[in-house]
Amino acid sequence: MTDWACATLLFAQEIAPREIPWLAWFLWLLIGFFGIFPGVVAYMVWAERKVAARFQDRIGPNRVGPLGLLQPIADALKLITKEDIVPDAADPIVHLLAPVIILVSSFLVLAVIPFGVGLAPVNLPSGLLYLIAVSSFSALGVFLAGWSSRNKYALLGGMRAVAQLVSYEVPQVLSTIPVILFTGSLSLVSMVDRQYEFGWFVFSPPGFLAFVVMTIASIAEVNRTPFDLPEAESEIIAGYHTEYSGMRFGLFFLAEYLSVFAVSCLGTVLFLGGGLLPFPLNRLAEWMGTGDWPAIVVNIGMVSVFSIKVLGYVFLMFWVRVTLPRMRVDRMMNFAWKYLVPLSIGNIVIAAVWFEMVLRDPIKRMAQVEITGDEYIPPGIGVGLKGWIVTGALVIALFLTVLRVNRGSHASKIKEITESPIPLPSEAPALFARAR
Amino acid sequence: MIQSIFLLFSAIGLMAALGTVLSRNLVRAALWLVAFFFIIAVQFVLLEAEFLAAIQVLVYIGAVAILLLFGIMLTRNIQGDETTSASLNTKLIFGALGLALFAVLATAIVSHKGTPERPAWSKIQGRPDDEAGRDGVLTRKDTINNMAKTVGDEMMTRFVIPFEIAGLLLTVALVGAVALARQVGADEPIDRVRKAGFTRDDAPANGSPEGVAEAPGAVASPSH
Amino acid sequence: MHTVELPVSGSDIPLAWFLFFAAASFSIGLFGVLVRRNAIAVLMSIEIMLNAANINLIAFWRYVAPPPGEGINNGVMLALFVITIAAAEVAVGIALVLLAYRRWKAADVDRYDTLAG
Amino acid sequence: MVMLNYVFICFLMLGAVGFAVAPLILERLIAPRKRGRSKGETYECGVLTTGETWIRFRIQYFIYALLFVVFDIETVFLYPWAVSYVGLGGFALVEMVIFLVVLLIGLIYAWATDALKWV
Repeated sequence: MTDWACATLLFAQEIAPREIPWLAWFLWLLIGFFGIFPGVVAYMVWAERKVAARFQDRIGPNRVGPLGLLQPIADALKLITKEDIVPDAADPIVHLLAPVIILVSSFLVLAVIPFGVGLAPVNLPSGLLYLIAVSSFSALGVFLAGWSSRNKYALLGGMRAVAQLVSYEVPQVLSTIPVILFTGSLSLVSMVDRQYEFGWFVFSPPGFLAFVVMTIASIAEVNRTPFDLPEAESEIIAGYHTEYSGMRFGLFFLAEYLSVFAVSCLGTVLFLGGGLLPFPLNRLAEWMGTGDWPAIVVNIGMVSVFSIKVLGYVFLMFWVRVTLPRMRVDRMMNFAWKYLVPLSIGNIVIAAVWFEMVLRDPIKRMAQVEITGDEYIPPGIGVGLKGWIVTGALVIALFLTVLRVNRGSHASKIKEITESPIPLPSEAPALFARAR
Repeated sequence: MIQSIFLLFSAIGLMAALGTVLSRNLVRAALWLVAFFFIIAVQFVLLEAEFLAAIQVLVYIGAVAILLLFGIMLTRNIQGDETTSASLNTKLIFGALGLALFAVLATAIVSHKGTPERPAWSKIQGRPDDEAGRDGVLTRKDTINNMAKTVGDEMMTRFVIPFEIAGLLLTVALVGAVALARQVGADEPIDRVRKAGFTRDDAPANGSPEGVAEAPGAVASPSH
Repeated sequence: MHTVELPVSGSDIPLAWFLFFAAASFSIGLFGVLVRRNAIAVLMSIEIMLNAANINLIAFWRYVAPPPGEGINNGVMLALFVITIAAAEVAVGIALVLLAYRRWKAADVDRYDTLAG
Repeated sequence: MVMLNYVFICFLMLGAVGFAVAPLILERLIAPRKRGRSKGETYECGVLTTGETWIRFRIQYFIYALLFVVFDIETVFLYPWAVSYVGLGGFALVEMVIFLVVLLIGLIYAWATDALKWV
């Protein structure tokens, strides 16, 4: 049975123990799923407008309801009462299909996130792979949106967006591999479990590098500033959703914020320990010897910790958005392929080194403890320190190498351009002919 | 219950395959193909190979479909309507051929005779659960419950050579495809370049910027 | 984590059904290869055929016990490599189509007839 | 059992489709619908559209997609390797480093030949 179903069933049985068919449970859970997340997202939009306004010394939404709190509802009403214009030239079926695909993809991503103990909607054995797989649907949807509008700008924006999405998906995926390596499983639930034992993964040099790469790649994956080139309004109107209006545009909007939420959850689960407190604190209950707390109490705590982390992550994205200008398209692609991909590939090897130096021994001993029942002795601080020094040096060396290679190739390009002879006027017609 | 689910999804899958094959618009065909890939992933789930299902979605829908769509956009038949399509007669002949192939395969499936220890295919209903493999370590149940781990173990032990060769193949494919694609860099057809009086060697390496759509201003590319 | 087992299993789909599905898709793919003129459409049809083959591999892996002493996961591994090679094939195939397209100004396989006698 | 998870995901998918389609239907019912000739035209900053819309694209897009496919398949090999690394140890690391180096050669080739350059 799914984790979520299980947990809710247990909670419910504490309140009203009776037999309920699983189909009815599923429907009930779906109501939860489609009630909570869109609500969260709606208020994320409100929060973004407020935060951006504060950064720019404005007040932000303040008319609809107290503090503008009803603004999302007003926005939704506005979008729904707008006329839905489909251009005559568009391919009607695909034009409708594209936003639906994107929205479905961003909902499905949320299905494997463990929000608390037993609070992952589903706990798949290959959860992370599933997550990556469904999130790659959105590239398809973006392309179809651009193609079906039969508008040059939309098509151009769609192509650009797909090129960007696929380029940044590579470092995003590669930077999850250290986490899998540390966990030995693809299930997001066991990733959180492993972080309960060994502390957050971000607190290790390869983990930290992976976290940084992942965050940057995630911002690009959800098309936010400084990587919002697909919808660069100064160049290509609004990119792939130029020809979308009314609620169809609203679906794109909803999907975008939903995926912002989803990647924040993913980053939190993979590197920031999900709903766990930092390392010494998460064992507090155990050390105080208060025994097992009821699941409901643990979950309230975990979900609130999780929410705080996700809010922090989302706030980081808002901050980046109001601070940085949009990148140039060639630099953006270079950044993905020439900086992030080499960094994350090198990081995989460094993660293996960290695993060998620090994690292998405790994992083996813990497995033995489970069999023999002896007392588990945590490894000495020296092992961790040695690992920190070695892998930290490796990470810095990798970073400098990548930087240097890029700088070097850049410098040689500049030299080549500045030292190449300027064509004489007599060559100009030939050059022109060549250009034609 | 599970049987009707299977029949439903199979029907959708066959419809999608037919759509891929028959639709004149290439992008529509690619969309049908995506649906077909998805149905294959569903079949993998029904066969309890969920790792492969995720791989299927990741590689085929996430990557191969995108590559195919880009390929369509890079060739001129973008409106999708094929310039030439087979006549009805050829279609009928090849359709009959396809049906004949199916008939042969179906007969083979139905008439497969088993041996005492290995039953005939048409008789097999249940799935074996717990026999161990060569080393006696990995049982089928292990594989089903954690296929990623099994695949990793197998890949690092029995399938090391194919694994490295696959890496080599990928690199070769990458290098080859990049080389081929870069050769097309000059946007003009080769004939035209030759006629203009210079060979490929002194043609500009990155191709002429004209006729290449990047800035919207240059969008209406001169048609050759 | 709680895990409650519910008796939902796929064990009552006969093997032959999967084989029939694979055979039907394979035939459709072959029909596509023969009937389509556009090179990219031909590539798509080839993908259909490869996927049909994969279904067969996994179905046999799941339903048929291997001879004693043989690896039980050969089907899965083979399917994985088929996926890999199919993707590589599409990459190179489309690059070739692009090159041919620039050469003959058409993506139709029937136009690539320079070598025809 | 794994299957029930997927049944739930199937429900989720249907639910998401419903969630997307329901507001569209609602909009159909309550939003104004006035079609005009110029309203249905393609929007390009108010200028009438000219030429073919489905333009041909630069090869650059294809090269990125190509690299992506190759690295995506690399994922297929890296994920299982990372999962089973716990039980494998040094030999597996060497294997994977060889694999990564081989793939890096492809990336370096693309880099060196300026295939990664966005012109």
